Amino acid sequence: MILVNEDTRVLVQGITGREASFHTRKCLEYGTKVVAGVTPGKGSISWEKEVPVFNSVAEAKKETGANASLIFVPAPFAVDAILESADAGIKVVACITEFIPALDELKCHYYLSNQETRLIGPNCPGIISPPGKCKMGIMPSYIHRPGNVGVVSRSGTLTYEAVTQLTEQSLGQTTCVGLGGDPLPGTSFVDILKLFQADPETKAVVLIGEIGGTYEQEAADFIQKHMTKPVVAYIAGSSAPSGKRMGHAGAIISGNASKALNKITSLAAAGATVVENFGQIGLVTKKILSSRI
Amino acid sequence: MILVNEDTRVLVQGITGREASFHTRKCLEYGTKVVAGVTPGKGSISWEKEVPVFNSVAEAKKETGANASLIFVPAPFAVDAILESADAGIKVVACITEFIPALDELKCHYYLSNQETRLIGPNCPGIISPPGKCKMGIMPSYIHRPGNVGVVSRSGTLTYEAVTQLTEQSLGQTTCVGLGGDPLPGTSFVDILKLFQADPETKAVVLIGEIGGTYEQEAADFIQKHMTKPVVAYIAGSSAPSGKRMGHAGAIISGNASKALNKITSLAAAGATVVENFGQIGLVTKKILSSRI
Amino acid sequence: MKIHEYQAKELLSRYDVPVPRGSVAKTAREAGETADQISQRVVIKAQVHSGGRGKVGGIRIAETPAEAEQIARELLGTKLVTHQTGPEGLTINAVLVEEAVQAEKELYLGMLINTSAYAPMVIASEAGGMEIEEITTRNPAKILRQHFELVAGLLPYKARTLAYGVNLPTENIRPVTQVMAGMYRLFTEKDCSLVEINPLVTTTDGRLLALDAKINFDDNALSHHQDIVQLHDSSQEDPLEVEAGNTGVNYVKIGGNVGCLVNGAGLAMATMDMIKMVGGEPANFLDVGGGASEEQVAQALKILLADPNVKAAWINVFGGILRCDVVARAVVRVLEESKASVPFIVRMNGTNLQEAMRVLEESELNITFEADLVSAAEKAVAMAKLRLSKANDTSQ
Amino acid sequence: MKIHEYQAKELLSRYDVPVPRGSVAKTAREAGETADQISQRVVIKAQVHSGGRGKVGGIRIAETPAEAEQIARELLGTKLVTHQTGPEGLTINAVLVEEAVQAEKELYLGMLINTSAYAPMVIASEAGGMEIEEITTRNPAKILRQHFELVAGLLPYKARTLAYGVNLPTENIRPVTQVMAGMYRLFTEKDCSLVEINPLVTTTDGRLLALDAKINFDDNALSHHQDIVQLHDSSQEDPLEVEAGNTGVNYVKIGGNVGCLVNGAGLAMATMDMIKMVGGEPANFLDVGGGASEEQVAQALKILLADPNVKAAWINVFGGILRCDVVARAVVRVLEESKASVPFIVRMNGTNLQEAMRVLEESELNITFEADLVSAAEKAVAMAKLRLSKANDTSQ
Repeated sequence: MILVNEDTRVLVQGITGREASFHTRKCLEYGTKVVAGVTPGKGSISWEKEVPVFNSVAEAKKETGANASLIFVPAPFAVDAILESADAGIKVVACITEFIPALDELKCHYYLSNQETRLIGPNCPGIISPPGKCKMGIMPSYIHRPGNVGVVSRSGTLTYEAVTQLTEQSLGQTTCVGLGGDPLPGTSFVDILKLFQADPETKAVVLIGEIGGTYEQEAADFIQKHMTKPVVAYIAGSSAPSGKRMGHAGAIISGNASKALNKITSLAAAGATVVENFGQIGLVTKKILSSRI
Repeated sequence: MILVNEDTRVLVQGITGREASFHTRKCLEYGTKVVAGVTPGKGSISWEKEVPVFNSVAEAKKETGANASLIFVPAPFAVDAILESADAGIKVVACITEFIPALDELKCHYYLSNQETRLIGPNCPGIISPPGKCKMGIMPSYIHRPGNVGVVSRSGTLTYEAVTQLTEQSLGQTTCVGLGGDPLPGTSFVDILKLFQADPETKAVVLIGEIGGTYEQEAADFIQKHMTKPVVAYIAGSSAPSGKRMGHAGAIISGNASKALNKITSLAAAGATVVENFGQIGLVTKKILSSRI
Repeated sequence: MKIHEYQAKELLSRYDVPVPRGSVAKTAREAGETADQISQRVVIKAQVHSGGRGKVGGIRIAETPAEAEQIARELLGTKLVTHQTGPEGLTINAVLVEEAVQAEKELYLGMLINTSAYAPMVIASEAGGMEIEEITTRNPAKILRQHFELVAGLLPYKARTLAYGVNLPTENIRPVTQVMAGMYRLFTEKDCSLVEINPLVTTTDGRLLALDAKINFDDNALSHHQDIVQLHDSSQEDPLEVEAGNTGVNYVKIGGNVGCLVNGAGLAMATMDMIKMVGGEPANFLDVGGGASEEQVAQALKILLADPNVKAAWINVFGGILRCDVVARAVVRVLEESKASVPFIVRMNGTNLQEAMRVLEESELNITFEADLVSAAEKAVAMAKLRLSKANDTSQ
Repeated sequence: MKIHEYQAKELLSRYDVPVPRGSVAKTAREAGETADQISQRVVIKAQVHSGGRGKVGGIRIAETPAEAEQIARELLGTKLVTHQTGPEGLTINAVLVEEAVQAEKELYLGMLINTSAYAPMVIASEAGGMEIEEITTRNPAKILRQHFELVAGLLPYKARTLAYGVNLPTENIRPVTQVMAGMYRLFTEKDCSLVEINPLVTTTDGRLLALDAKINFDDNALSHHQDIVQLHDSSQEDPLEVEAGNTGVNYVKIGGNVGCLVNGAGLAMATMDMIKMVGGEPANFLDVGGGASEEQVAQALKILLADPNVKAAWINVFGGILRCDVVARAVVRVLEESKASVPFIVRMNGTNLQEAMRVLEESELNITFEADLVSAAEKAVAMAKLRLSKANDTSQ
């Protein structure tokens, strides 16, 4: 497991919102220790008579020992929420919020560059560690099972598909991390690959990339130099035309490096097993793990 | 000697200006290795047929091996000049320019906080190491002589007076550093005290502070915890009224900590010898050094 | 969001970037009058959201006001087809009438965020006038880059470094650094995703002018910039894409004949890839998003079916927050209402799958259900091919 | 640079900080008319560059427009002497006429650069209404601080932390964070050195209002802000200090009787300190700067001598860039022209000392030369005392 586990004590920023409430309930049902909520102006109430709500992260942390934060606040307030958690010393922050302007994300990145906080997202499904019964995100719980495969991805539903395939092959997961679809993600493939490589429970990694940016090339470089564990990769967007944004702000072909083929070539050259047929990603991972035993 | 010595190869930014030309001549006369000048638009000419001029610091560094910069450019361009040198990998920069807005200095400070470059000033007389025949500033040359006293000060002429007194007492100097009179100096007393403490040639330090800010209190804290060498200190502005700016933007009493008495008390408590009569600073330093031999 | 060249120039001009004298005209008469005011040779430039206009007759020179009026008349109301527009082309609703200038040197200047470096970046090249991709391919050494950050901004020395790097004469160094300073202020104040001046020219009479300009804006920041939203011209976009945007779903027309409706951008791309992998051509990218309502899914489906090229449709949904039964109900509703005859393949997984199956089965519509991803793709492609050959048979 | 309260409020108001209804009046009649428009109890506030106005009758309540006019008539044109102005006081050339509000809670809000932390800082306290030094002394626990930096700006959560910290009711949290956001934009856009709202009040009718405000600007940045320079009111400064500013030298009147003229701010302070150390009272701080011309030194000397309190003058110069002979020539010229009778002590060192000595000796003026710092200070003080006692003798 990486980043979150059975000792993770989650606070939910914006807990009193509709979407946040729904997912807080799901996280609790999964077994996550949701210990606090933060909604400025609502400090003193209790969320559904179960989770205490505070006006500030600092207060929430002090009173409940929260050490991770799940953020649902609207885009105009999201960077403030992230930095509030960082300044309060929260070490893992998953920001679900989408539609944050790129310049705001850039400011956020500069601010965090001198801090220890790991930001997952924004515009991501979050992070889940099935062996630790810790879900800090919006992914459907039931598809996951504890196991030895690490999953890292820029896409939400594509991850759910991949996890479903893994679980169907009786391959459980250590941790699944959604990096999010924005062009300036808080956490990169390389950040997560490092952690999976160092995590003794993780035996193989499934990496799901897409067109846009050069994140997968950087991942390839890291895999070549530092990964001893097998990596099974899929890159979405081989059929996407240039210059059109495919949903995610980050998924846009703006040069050769951002094309799927370039990424596939880099990953394959680095020793990753790149799957062309996405429907096979579970099966391929199974075969690779079997051949290693 | 600290920061500059016989291996220092100085470039002068804004060398073609009137004041810069005058002081470049003086620096050369002192023995300083002035190897390059930078004035955008005048790259290709040669300053007084002696020093090659370049359009950029990067070019000047590449062509001449310059490793320190003396800046004379006007206030609106000074921060750009400082950061150009820092980005080019120049490790010591002395900025003589005065009247730089505080917010610009703040931006400069943030930018430099991730870099190795040591900025002396701005609004300062510069730095001189008599044993290394390296003068990078506007101080009168003839008052200095090589020796074992380090001098660090927020004021220009007051330093010249102090150095004159030292020289009259046959006490030469290792290095004299003018921190400048601005409220956000690039280098603090503590930065320089650290270097003097580590410098084997320096046997005693003369510290000249003034009202405003808490730089001298921070120096006192460092002296108490880390200095084994004797420090002779003088604080200017005992007679200054509150709320009035005494010339330097940094020299203004805005609270108890910024008062001379508070600084004097802190330094004395930290073990520095605080001189009340400025006319005695040379004599007192002489006595202290004699008692140590 | 994209804007027209004339709008980009007006914006740049407000940020002290010099542009040629000229004015936008929406009628031929206006164009003639503008040319008369400028009183010299003018350039008539078709205002469409596309590059490559010159090669297809969208940029023309007029020697006299009468000629300017004539050219504008020929252009206005017609469609311009460039290598970027697709075969439908884009309607010319306005032309920019500008003084014709004698360029000496043509530069490229671009500003965008380099996502790999997490920093804004200025790109400069002395090989201006062609597209940046072309410069990159043909002469990568001619491309200079400087990163900057948001505290110190675009430092003047970095601007100068670029100016010297593109071998500008000394008298143009300061003007071009001022152009970059203006671009930087525009970029940060208006949340641009791209500010491009191509070419920036030096003229024989000693001026520096932005001869063509392109500005794109960060869609996520538009809510802070009502003045920019005003510049939006939906006539330059595919009507189905515009409708999709209003509905709150992501739709991009691709051109093939297998339509697809998916939840999630990654899965939507993977769906297109699969169609292609098994030998088909995807008609579109369509992501209804994570939290779509039945109404939104129904609207999205209507948009999908409005594309006449679509010969088969594949619904590919992983039910999470969006429940499978919601999608099923939307499908049934739209098919029953529209009497659409294209074959439907549904592949679903996740939340409320059973209920969705029941809804589809009870509908008695001709819907093929397929659990496996690849099989679903194959069926969709086969059905589209079959329908296409039938249509061809009928038409013969 | 300082500005008046009414100017500060106008500026704050442009940055969305709410202020009481009111208007500045420069005549009694205007004041009455404004009170009439506001049509309720009003406060008449003397506009001088000083705090502590209330304690000395500079802030008064008027129940009727007639009373407002009467109070304004009493104030305008007179001098207000506060604990900050010195015994001369400052002339009241304008009054601010404002609605009288019922304050419930009085807060202190201040923004400045914390030089120790190299960061801008907001200070908040619920002990508003008294000066910050007083709060610091009497109740330091009531002072809250938040630093911020220039990339992210003043983060809303930090503003909220302060708002909760000063125990504001929930409905005032958002308004007060908006006040801080406005202060921040003003602070950074206009290069302020201080933005202070004291008190910021909540009123019985539920409003949040800046009841008094003080804004200082960074003199080094004024060249970028012509709009701010326009607000400068030299009637609020010592005429000699204004003249010194125009001449380009730093002069601050202190109040004693030993004048001094020095080059360098540090040496000028040390000179004052020495005068004090040997039992005298410095009349002024005067730094002619490093590169002064003979003309500037002469002007500075005239300013020094224009202070009637000065009974002896000490010229203390370390010649570097400023050569000693230049100073000597200026001294001789001024003394010969002005026939000033105050005794002069000259202490010089450095560049061209010999030439300076020659100039002074040849002048045949009554100038005392002294090489040692302490001796020079002692002589200056002794001469001032002698002259003072003589003057007293004469007047008796």
